[in-house]
Amino acid sequence: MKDLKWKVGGAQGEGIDSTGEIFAITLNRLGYYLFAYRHFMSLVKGGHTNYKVRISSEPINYHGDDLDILIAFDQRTIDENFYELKNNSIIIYDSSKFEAKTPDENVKVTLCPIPLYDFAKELGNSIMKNMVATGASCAAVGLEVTPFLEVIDDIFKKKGEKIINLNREAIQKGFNYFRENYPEIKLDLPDKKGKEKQNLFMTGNEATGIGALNAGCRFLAAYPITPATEIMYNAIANFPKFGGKVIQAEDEIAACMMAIGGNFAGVRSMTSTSGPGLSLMMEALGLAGISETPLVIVDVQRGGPATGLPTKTEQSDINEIIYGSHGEIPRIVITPTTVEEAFYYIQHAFNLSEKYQCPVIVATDMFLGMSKKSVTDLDFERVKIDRGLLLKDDELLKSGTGTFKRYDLSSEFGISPRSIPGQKNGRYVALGNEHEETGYETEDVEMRMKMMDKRMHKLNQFNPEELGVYYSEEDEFETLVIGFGSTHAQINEAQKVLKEKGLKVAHLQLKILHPFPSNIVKEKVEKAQKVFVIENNATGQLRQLIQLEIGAHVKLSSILKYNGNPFTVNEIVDGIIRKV
Amino acid sequence: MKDLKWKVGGAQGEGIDSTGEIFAITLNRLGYYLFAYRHFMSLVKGGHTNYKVRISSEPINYHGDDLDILIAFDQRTIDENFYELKNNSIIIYDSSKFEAKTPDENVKVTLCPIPLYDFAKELGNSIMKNMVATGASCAAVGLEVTPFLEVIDDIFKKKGEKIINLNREAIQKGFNYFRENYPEIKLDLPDKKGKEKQNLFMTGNEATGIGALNAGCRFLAAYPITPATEIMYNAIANFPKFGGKVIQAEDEIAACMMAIGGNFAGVRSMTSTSGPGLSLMMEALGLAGISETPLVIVDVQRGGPATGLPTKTEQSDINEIIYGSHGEIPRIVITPTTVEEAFYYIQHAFNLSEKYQCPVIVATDMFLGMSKKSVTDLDFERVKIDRGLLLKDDELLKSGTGTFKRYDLSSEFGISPRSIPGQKNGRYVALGNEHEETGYETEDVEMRMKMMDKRMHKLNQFNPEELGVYYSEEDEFETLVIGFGSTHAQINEAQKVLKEKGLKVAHLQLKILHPFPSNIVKEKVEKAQKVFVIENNATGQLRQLIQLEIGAHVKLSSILKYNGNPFTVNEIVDGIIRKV
Amino acid sequence: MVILKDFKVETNPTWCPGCGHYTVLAALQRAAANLGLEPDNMVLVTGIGCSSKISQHFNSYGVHSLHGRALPVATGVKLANHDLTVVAAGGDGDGYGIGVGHFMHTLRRNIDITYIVMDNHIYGLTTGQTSPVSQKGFKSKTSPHGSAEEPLRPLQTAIINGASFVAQAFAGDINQMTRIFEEGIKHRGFSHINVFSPCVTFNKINTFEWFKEHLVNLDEKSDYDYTNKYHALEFLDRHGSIVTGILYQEDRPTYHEVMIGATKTPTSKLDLTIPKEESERLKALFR
Amino acid sequence: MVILKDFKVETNPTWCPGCGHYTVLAALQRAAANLGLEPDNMVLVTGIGCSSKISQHFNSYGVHSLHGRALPVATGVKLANHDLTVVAAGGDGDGYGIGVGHFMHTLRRNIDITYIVMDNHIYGLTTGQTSPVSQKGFKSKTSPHGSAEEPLRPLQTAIINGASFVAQAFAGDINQMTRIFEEGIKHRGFSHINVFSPCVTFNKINTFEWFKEHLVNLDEKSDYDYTNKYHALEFLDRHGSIVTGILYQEDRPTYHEVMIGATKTPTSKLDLTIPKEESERLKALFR
Ligand SMILES: Cc1ncc(C[n+]2csc(CCOP(=O)(O)OP(=O)(O)O)c2C)c(N)n1
Ligand SMILES: Cc1ncc(C[n+]2csc(CCOP(=O)(O)OP(=O)(O)O)c2C)c(N)n1
Ligand code: SF4
Ligand code: SF4
Ligand SMILES: [Mg+2]
Ligand SMILES: [Mg+2]
Repeated sequence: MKDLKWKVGGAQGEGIDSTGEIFAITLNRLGYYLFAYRHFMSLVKGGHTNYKVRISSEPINYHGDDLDILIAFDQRTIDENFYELKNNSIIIYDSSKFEAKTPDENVKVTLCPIPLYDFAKELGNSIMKNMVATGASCAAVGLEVTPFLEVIDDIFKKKGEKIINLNREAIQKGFNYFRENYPEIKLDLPDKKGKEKQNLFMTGNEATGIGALNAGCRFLAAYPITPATEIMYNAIANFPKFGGKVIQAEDEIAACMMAIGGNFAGVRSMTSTSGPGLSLMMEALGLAGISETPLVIVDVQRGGPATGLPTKTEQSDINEIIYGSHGEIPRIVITPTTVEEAFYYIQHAFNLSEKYQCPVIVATDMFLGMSKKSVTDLDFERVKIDRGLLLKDDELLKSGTGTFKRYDLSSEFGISPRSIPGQKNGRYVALGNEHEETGYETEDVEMRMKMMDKRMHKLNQFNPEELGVYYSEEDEFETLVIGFGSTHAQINEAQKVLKEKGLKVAHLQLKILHPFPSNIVKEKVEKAQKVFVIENNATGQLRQLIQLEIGAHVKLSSILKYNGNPFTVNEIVDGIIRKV
Repeated sequence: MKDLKWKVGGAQGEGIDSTGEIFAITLNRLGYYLFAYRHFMSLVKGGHTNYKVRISSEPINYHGDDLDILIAFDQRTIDENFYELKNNSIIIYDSSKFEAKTPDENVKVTLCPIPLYDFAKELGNSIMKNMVATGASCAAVGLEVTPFLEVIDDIFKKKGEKIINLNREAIQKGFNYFRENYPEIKLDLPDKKGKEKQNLFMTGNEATGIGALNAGCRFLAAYPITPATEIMYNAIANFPKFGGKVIQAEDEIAACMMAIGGNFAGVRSMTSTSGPGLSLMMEALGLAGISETPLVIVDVQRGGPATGLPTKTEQSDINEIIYGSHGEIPRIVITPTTVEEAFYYIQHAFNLSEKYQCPVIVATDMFLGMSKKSVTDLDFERVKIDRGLLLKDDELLKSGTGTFKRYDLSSEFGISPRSIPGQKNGRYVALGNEHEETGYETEDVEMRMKMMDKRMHKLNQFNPEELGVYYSEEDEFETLVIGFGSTHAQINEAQKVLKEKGLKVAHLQLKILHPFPSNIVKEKVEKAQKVFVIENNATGQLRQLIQLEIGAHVKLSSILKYNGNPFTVNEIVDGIIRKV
Repeated sequence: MVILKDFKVETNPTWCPGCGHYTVLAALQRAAANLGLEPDNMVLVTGIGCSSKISQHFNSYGVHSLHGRALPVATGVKLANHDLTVVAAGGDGDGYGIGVGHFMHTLRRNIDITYIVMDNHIYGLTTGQTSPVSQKGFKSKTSPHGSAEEPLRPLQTAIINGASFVAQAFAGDINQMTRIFEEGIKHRGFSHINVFSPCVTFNKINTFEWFKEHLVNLDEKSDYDYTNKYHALEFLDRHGSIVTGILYQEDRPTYHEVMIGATKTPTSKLDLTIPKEESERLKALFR
Repeated sequence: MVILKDFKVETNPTWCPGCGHYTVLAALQRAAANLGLEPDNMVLVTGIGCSSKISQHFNSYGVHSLHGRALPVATGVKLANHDLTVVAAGGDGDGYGIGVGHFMHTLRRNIDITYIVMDNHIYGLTTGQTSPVSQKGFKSKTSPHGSAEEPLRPLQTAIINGASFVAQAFAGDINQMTRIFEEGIKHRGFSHINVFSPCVTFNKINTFEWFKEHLVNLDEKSDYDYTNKYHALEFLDRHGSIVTGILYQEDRPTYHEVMIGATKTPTSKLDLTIPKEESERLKALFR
């Protein structure tokens, strides 16, 4: 797989993101497969930010370890990103602002100074330096300028002719300058295998939002929090067209309780948040559990604990997601691994939540949630809406006017058919206290045991493996690498590298953590001589789950990263090689 | 060990509690060892309530499986408690209100009707029926009436002569009636081994409150919740004498944050709650963890999930206590097993919290928190206050006026000395974001790793076994029984029964769950052929911890109870015998 | 025809004999019957407390949720199906203590629900602690020397922050209370009704008698103008807030009519299928 | 002698150039210096938001706590050591959104702290969502068609519920703001100071200019009576709350003077040893 990696960096608030966006959107439209990763800090202006795009001829889920082209608006961008640059890479930098210094002479890097700022000033608006840089990038990768200009037309449609022309001019200026001054420089793009204007370019958060919509979710209650707010924006933009409602709640407790209310009243409802919000939802989670009300929570994990690293990625909420809330409830925990899966798995989440009448938590993370990739297609038909045991009006009518047994103990697998408000003969009280079959509060010891057993055994018939485990299908292997969620792509690439180095490596990626897919994990772990568990956290939460569920303590070894960034392929390769 | 078990039951709001109290206090003063258990429902009036007292010649921590004397104010009391009655036991009941029916003819029970209500009416106040019953109880166990009258004098001192005399008369009436009508009935009390007026009679909650006070805790912020509110009452009654402050917060989030503020400002501060409150504290817990602010939380567990069984006991918050809060923090989780330990361990909790600058959660439960026992003595000198690395004024003065490194990375074991507001040269910001040594917010990847490592490794030097594991000291055994917290007494008694039956049983009781006392658990589990883990919850949270920490999955077997009541000895014995 | 009985359940409430909450329940049942509401079309959402148990004793759909959280649940229910009559209820501890944040935000949104607070100036279910509206100096287990805190003024707070219907009733006057409930339920928008509902077990100060002695009945003041906020505030102030009647009412759009995604059809009744052309349109947003 | 520099830290704030929060910081530093406070005896407690970062930029002890939770932490600090000057600060989202419950309860207790809300009518740090005090119709990423909610009225709410000092300042007038901060800090009891502190990046409506145009300065109204609650409410209403100056002040005991366990000596300075006779007395309570 040939690829090219490009990055633009500068101070927050300088328009770095939109530079990246325009570059990426154009290439996506041309039919390249991209993966774009945004790095930013928890402050609004100033601070270093960058936008990296990896361009490939095949679908990819990771932005790559290294870098071919760096566009630098300041020296800090060079300093902070230099380590990524390959030999024979180039740095395009704003020579009207600074004289670039390269921190390491051993890496062969070509410096391409361009007076970005000055050009922009000439055009009358310093923010245009971004477009000049985009034009230069276009030239550097040997593309024609037209498709970029078309993207400009589209994006700035609403802003009017003047703005469009200014942007077009800036791009052209950068393009021309680069062609003229660095005619010898052209970094080859990989083959273009996708059709033009075919692939979607979207984030995990966007896929989650659209997936929820397709799942029939028509109510989102949420409170703003990085890196989950985008889900809310997406819902605000797209739910109304389908009669769906979105409310900005006063806090996450309210958001979660509203979603419970919505589900109780028969609308598929969800809330989206990140760690701090999740912690605030712990009591509500228990209410959904004991009252057997469906509930979908999306946790876009970020660096913890507390406020932690609000704009960085981590996979460290797993423990709280699985074990949080006092007392004991059934729950399902899903961890999609790609943008596409963010779309499909949120749909499964709604189906499972209504089928098992229990909360389902979808745990993604900032890396998956906010990174953008080229998606070949989304199949809106693949996951059918299955609303579980919702009673029909006539079924309820037939049942007579006696008190409705919402928590009927004789129900198969402990899942009792639900009614929703407005339905005749279906009245009941959903409550957080222990209760009888009718929902009436009880402290009776027998009833308590029966209700606990009913709830806790509901998931016995659910086979988590059906939902989500990726296995690389090696028949023979010595080393097993296990991960969950967004680390999929890097582990996958690492596996290839390790195989090339002659190691017999298999890869197991979990997409569901609770109920735990014990059978397959057990089978593979038993076959392995050594097992590496790869996680973006400090305590090895998945490793602990495996120990708890499978045992095999001595075989397991953790490779952890918890500095806020996603794994590189190299870190995984190195980590494994050092220990096998 | 000879013992006698007595119980009084009736409708909530009828004064059942005070009947039990007066009976128990008198016996405690006489030098008997008691354990008293309160059963009540989550409503204020009506509903069945009872108060059971077990009287023994030795200190005990459990109210016993069966019953010798039942005082019944209604038929429901007989129906709900009959199963406990031994052969040759007696029921004293209010014959002015109902005609007692015994549900099982096979149990030989003597019925002693007494017109309690009519007597009370004669005295002009129906509530006096309780005192009549107390008098009858006194006669039934062959005691003289004088000590009871003395207790009446003490308790009603503030209410005046008239009330005292009324109560005295009522007791005398009950006593005389019983002596006259049932001269042949006398159930023997065990030998009295304690000194008169020596033993304390107190609950786990009271011991927690007094222990906290002795630990130097001078600030409690809490929100009312059964079964933890008593800790707050205790603090309100006793802290002020020592300048300590108590605030009823607006909710549990505020309570926990206030306690963090108090600790930050140099006062040992705590909050007390039960499950629902604990769930609300999850975010705050993380703040204490990352900002390295000491914090003590007491969780008096009750039946979960959500509102669950608010007046029943359970040990089901352990998972949340250990794994709750998003992200990763160091914490210590202590589970005292007796009222005495509730006193001593809360003191260790404060010492550990300041020593390791991390949250310490003390998890008791309603059974331990609200049951009352005769305590031989409390040693106020045993646990010395150790405030950990609190910098002295002159140390800070010497340090110069440069910025204070609150999170000094060079500190031994990662524990950096603390300053408190008001101290010169100690200024810093405690924060929930990742930070540098000075406390200033950072997103630097190196610093992030160092700070995470600092925090997560702080407890490496702490040996949890030193703090709290009970082992029954068998050299040889086949069966190992493991429990934690308040199940101690029943497992202990069960062990004796099992030994009498010829089983080789050892008993390990954990008083700390996190960090996990792996060494001793591993050693004992390895020696055992079969391990039973006894827990008041539905999912076997301790068993899971053992699997995670030790492995040995196949040896482990759970005996669980989650109907809201504490274990009986028999349930444990039976459970084990059925499986070995 | 719906009759009173339709709103009754078989089991008896577990409140203490004489508790004010009984009459609140009865008045709500009467109001619902008088308005001809369908029990199947009503949802009563409560928090946790003695008062909050009312959702178990009232025969409609119900959620007996978490302490302090009735309002967000009620909001969720209403937005999911605005054809439902949604009533939220709970105690003063529940609504003005732990739940006061939700109170503030729900009322300013003008969600079309009726919120009944059964105010006994104490925490009943947890057996008698000071509540956020207990009078200054009030003695309880948590304030043995008398409360040191200024009580909150929920009615005034509601009026000032945009509640469109604010009233107060008294459990000792079931007829007025029933009328107020009817008006509150009929009102389109957030109706805040505080009901003095004495706790006969733990509050020996603010008893039925005490309220009877102190209460001023707005129905007897013919010159009271309930469309004037400042009039209401001043009146409450003058009478130490011990007033019954409709204090303030205003007509303005309710939230589900103006919120993001507002629809005529209740959300719960919408067809969920996404037509092919719509899925293609959605995908096109990302090209 | 303490000078202005003592309240400055070495690192520069990370706010956007021109953000109102800069002047709030400067005014607080000036006020502290003018009052001759010791940086070591001050604690600045904040929540989370751009505004809440002020605790990192002000040279005193500080807690940069959790979103919405500055007030309970500040309460804990003050009760632990009432000799400290405790200032709580944060944004409008922090204080009136997620944190409004704590606001209500802290003010009615009259905890002796100064609470500065840097109100920009928007969520800044999370890059521009509608806040609970955003004007009706305000457009943002979460209300693209304009906010459908009535904004909260925090000043009025504070006045009505027992705050003993209520004022409003404007980041565009550092002198008045400094004076108000000084008065607020000097005031014994809860001081609520709302500061209009424009977010130059995300709020293009409520800009410095906008405020300058609309603001009414109480200092210029010689007949204003700040001891009269209803005067204050009416005045705020008349001017759409866009007023600066001290709106209301009242002298009453602060919480730590009257609470359970009140002491003259700060709690943090108490000797912790329990004498033998006291431990015996404690034990005797249980015999
Ligand atoms: C999170 C949480 N904290 C505390 C409690 C305990 N609790 C139950 S009811 C209640 C107060 C009830 O008072 P109020 O709302 O005034 O109702 P009342 O019983 O007086 O009718 C409290 C504190 C709880 N259930 N959940
Ligand atoms: C529990 C929780 N929810 C959400 C967030 C995300 N968050 C951080 S700051 C903020 C809003 C800040 O707005 P404001 O308080 O008005 O301060 P400003 O940035 O405008 O100064 C939010 C929602 C969080 N940190 N914690
Ligand atoms: S305790 Fe008070 S509020 Fe609760 S039921 Fe009894 S009288 Fe009513
Ligand atoms: S985003 Fe707004 S509030 Fe935040 S620093 Fe920038 S201008 Fe100030
Ligand atoms: Mg109440
Ligand atoms: Mg703001």
